[in-house]
Amino acid sequence: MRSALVTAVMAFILYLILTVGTGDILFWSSAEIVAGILLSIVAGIFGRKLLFKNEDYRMLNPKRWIYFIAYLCPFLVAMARANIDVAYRVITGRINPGIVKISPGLKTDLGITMLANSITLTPGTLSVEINEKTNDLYIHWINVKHKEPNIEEVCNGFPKWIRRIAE
Amino acid sequence: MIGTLETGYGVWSALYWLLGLVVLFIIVYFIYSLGGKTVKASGDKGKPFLSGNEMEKEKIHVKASNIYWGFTEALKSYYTPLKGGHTGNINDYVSWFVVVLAIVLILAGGL
Amino acid sequence: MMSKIVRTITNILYSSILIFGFYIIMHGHLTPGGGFQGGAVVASGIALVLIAYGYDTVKSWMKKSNLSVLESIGALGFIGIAFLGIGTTFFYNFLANSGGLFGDPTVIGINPGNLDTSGVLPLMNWAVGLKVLAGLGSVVLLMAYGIRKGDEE
Amino acid sequence: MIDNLPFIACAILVILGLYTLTFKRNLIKIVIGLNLVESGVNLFLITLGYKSNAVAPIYTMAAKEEMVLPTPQALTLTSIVIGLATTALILSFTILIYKHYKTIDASKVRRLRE
Amino acid sequence: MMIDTIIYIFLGIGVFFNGLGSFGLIRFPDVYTRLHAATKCTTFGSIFTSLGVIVYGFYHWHVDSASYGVLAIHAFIALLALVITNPTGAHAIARAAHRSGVYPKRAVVDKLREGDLSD
Amino acid sequence: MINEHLPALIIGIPLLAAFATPLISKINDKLRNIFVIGILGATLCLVISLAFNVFNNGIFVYVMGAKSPGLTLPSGYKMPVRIILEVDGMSIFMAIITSIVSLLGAIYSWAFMHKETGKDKYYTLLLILAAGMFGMEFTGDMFNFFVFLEITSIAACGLVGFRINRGESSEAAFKTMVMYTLGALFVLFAIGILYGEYDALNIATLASRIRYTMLDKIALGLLVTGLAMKAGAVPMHMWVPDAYAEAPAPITMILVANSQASLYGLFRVCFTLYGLTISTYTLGWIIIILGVLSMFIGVTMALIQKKIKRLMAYHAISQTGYMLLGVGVGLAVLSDANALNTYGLKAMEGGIFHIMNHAMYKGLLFLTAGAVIYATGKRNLNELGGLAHKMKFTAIFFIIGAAAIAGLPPFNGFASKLIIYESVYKFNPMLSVIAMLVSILTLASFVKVFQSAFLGPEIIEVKKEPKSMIFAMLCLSVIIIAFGLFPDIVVDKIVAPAANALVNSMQYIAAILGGA
Amino acid sequence: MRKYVLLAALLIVSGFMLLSAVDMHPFGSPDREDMDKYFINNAQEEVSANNVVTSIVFDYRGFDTLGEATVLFTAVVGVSLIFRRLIK
Amino acid sequence: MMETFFIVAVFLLIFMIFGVIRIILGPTTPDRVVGLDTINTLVIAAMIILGAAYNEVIYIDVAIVYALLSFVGTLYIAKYLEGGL
Amino acid sequence: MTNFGKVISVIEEIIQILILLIIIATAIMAVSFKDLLAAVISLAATSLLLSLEFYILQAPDVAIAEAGIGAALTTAIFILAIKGTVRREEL
Repeated sequence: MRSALVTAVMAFILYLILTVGTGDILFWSSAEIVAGILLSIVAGIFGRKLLFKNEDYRMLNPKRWIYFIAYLCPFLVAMARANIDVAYRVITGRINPGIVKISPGLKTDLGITMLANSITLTPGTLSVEINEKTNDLYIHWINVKHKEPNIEEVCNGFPKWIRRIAE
Repeated sequence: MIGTLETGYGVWSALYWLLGLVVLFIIVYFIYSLGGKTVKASGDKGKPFLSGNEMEKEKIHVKASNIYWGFTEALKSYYTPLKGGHTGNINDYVSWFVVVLAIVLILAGGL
Repeated sequence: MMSKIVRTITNILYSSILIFGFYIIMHGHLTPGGGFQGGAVVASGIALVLIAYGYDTVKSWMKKSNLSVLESIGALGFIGIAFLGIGTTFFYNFLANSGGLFGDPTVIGINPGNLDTSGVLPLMNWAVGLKVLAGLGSVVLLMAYGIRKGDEE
Repeated sequence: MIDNLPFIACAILVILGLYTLTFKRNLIKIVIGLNLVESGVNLFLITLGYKSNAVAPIYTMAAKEEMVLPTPQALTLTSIVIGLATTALILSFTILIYKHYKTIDASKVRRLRE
Repeated sequence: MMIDTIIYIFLGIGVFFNGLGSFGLIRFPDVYTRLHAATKCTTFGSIFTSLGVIVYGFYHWHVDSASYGVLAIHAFIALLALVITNPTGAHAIARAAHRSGVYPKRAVVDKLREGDLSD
Repeated sequence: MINEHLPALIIGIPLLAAFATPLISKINDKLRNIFVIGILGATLCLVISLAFNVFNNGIFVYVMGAKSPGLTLPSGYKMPVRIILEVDGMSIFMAIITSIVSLLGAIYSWAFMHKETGKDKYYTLLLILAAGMFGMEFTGDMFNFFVFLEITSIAACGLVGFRINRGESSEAAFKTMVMYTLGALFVLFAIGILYGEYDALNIATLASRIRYTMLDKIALGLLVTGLAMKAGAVPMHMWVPDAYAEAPAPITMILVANSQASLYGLFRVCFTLYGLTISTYTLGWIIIILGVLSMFIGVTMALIQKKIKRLMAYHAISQTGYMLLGVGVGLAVLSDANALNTYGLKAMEGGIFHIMNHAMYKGLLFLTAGAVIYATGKRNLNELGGLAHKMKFTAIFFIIGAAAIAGLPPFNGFASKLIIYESVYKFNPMLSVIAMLVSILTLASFVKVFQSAFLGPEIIEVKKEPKSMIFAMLCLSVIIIAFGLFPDIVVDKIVAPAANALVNSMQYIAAILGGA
Repeated sequence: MRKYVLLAALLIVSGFMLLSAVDMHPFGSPDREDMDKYFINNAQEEVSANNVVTSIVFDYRGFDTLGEATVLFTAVVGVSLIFRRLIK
Repeated sequence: MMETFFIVAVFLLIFMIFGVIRIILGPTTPDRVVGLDTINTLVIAAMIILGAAYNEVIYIDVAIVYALLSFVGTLYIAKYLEGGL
Repeated sequence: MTNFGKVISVIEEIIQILILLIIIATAIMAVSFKDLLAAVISLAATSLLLSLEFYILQAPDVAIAEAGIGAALTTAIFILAIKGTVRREEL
């Protein structure tokens, strides 16, 4: 029940973003808002088993969202560096690849997912496989420096940020 | 008149034909009834005869593939390519469609 | 069952796909889209959940028979709306410009448009959308079921 | 000549599909061929309705007055959904054929002949 | 004109990285390195091209009409969807490739093959 | 009130019932059967009342979604923009066949399908198939025709593959589906060409605009080939025996009507769409050649068949040839008024009458074959024998059907074949001789079936045939005998208006465009 | 033999297809557009929808859409017929 | 401004050819999927760019649909390669 | 101004030609691959680019339908069918 409601509210926000600029109640027309409420309730009922499957509402805390926005800055910088790095490798063709294992020690699904996607988008690393129980990530690294790397080398201190955001 | 169909050359009436058929049937029955009534089809007379041996029921019945055997044998040179054409292969079905399409397009296009 | 990352992303995307599909159906008479497109989007969402969680999990959440009932209801709704117009003609748009539900006249010319217009079109969009999402969703589910049946026997 | 390039592309797609249907023996390949023919026909319909320097026939926030012809788009919409329906049904039959025959080679799937 | 320059720069960066990614797709030796090029560079490039559109939309929202704002918002949502789905798709492909028996070429180390991952 | 909406109701009510059938099946099986039969019976009544309407008042036009059901062209526009249903003599003729056949098929299915699973889906598809055929026959719009063509294709293929425990059934459904879809796609391509040239989809409007350019010729070729394929003309007939033999018997009967609906489409295209602007001599000869090939190859292939339903399927091809021949002769002489009046129209009447007769007796024969398979569980003629001892009714019905298809008087097949022989003889004597030869061969092959299946000693176990099956067969037999005894009434009241409707395409166009 | 006849037929068909493509009106400028002009000019007034395509799909040619929905329904019923259980 | 967007779109299309080449060459199936994924991304970028070029707001919806749904196809192929399903 | 419009129309033509070429190339690949999975991938690429072509031909309605149905659902159905049968063409 609660999960359905929360899902419905999130769906409603998305609907409002999609239909911005349709009327004069702030940005929306009244028909739009009524339709949006009805539709998001339906979406909440059908989507309740997925979005908050574990009844885990810690992402509703606004503090975490502020952290998330703050996290984007180092992330984008790292991403730019990654791309320049890959560009260098595309042009010169100098690669030294391998698959390494790291244990970031994140507990929640969302945290590990965020980390994996961040890793995929940043410096020469690509998450290949995940251990479902221990949340260990197996990472394809385009330029292997050590065979047993520590976490800092691979993921630029993302786990710290993500621990603050998602756990 | 009801039941009369004009065909262009002449007319056809099923009722008259039926009437004729009935008359014919009566005549035939009349001739049939003139014959002797003593002969009955019971006993050994009714059985098929093959060198005096008793036959199994299945053997008496003429199988469907044996009927018109002579006909198909005589027209073998016609039937062999015809059977060969019906391959049951979906590619051939489509191929025939394409060939007919090509012919019809040529004929209709040259109209 | 795919990896945890894919499943988490599916959780996030599923409700977005759902509301986006509903948005496309709802705005069929204003923006590109409509019943078919929105229904196909939602059905793709069902296909996404199916691939991420596997057939058995999805089967425990939603029943195929429910989907087929939904499909019948959608089809009946569509043809029912068509029959409702039979006071004048089959498929007559009896709600347009009438002032009732969805009955506002639209402004002629280029304008953003109002949701509350165009008569039976939104209703038909919804009927078709329900039908298509249930139909395509059950096609995918049924085929996933059909290729499994060989393993059991 | 270059003006009618999209039409020629449609014709090529149709011909490719026909080629697949006649020469490829795999049943799923045959379905792919059907899909190609259908794509060609859809593209043909849409191309028929195109007008240069025009916008889509939707009045919401359109930039120009001139609009492309709307009827072919409605027809194509119908045609696409029909194509999906046929594809789904025909592929289901393919799965069933494989269960019974243990092959999807058209030259072996022919218990029905003569 | 300032805003135009920014848009040009964004578009230029986007095209450059997209091209680089596509080029890397041809140049790299195996699936995983190609995925590096394909996901990272094209995502990055697409972010910048879309950013160009978003800046364009927001600027003209301010100057011209409200519909440009909607353009920017919708482009942003498309971008968001792209950023969420692309790395996940890359991960799925990489995992599938490894499970289907395609191992990295010239690999220094392959912990996944050595490791005892039971799933 | 209800009279105005008849065509829409005839298509709409079976569709509505089809959508409701899965829901009703959840309640009760018996209720569903009664519901389906009731709906089809109601449709038959509606068709008959529409038929009276059409025969008395001429062409019936119904505009979908307009402000009034009658014809309303938009002011200032001399063309229709909405979908128009246009019912003339030919359409209603086909609709009568369709409704009779589908009603009897549903009645027959009650007992025949009793032991099967998935009956709710079976009945749904049956209703959709019937509605699709009505749509094909009534519509006056090319794209709408294509949509209904696809509906019938998909529903028919789903039903052909009904017996999923037999691999052959799936194979037949696959092949049929590929052919149907391909034909329909080419029809769609032709519609696209026509639309691109004339910016219209209405048949009447297109017919009045066609200038007969190269593109029109290509479109004509595509349409003729696609529709002739679906009607089962040789050499594109190979799917026919597969599909007819593997479908359940009542479905086979409806499939015959379905093929004839495509035949109707072919005639509509040739006569109405292109008949005005061109000399149809070559087109007529194309159709005649297709017909003669179908007749001859169909019957000779039938002679050597061993499976009972496959044999009958080849006969269906052969009989389709008669229709193509009769109507093709009419088409070939369409522009020659003298020849048309002396024998062309008569040949067309024969061909069209044969459509109805064929649906009836071929339906009866397939139903008897279904009864044989139901009673014995065997399809191969070599394994059958002596059925007449137990299945007396079926044997009698089979004799009636066989006599009718072979053209023995006084059954209905003779009446239509007689007309075809005599009028075709004036056109070209050779064709008539071939037709008679084919008739003799037909008789020969049915003698074979009767001898091997029904005569001889009892060699296999036989179940009794249920009442509903006997009832359906009895209805068809009564129709066959009635048509055979009073062919003139049928020809004058139903067939002649149909033939006239095909020939007078001006009338069809004028009903929409007003005068023209 | 079969292959060559078939290739010839395919070539003829493709020739006619290409001919139709070349013969068609020039890309981007349809010959006549009276029916479509009617839709574009009157759809907003009659149906009061801004999207002309939707107003054609559901109003002017609604019957086609009914047919299309039926096709989809039929296909779904067909697929569920194929994958049904044989024993109750 | 508009012609810039168009030129960018042309570049994106040229890059798509690389993806197609990868689909043709790709020694293994995962390589081909990577090519498809690249084309997907480029098509979405091209759609956004072209939407801006035509000044048509409503066209961007297509790009959103595509971004959400191209993922589904990729996942199906990946799942097949994994051997599950 | 006219010069400006001319440039844009030339660029549009280039876009058209490129897309059509890629469509035909992917279609040929879909026909010629022996590996059915690769053929399905090519078919997905074809329908993807077909959708872009619809988009450029100013048919966003059809483009959405083709995107949803062609890219996601058709691929899914084909993959399910290949899973239910065999992957290589010769078998």
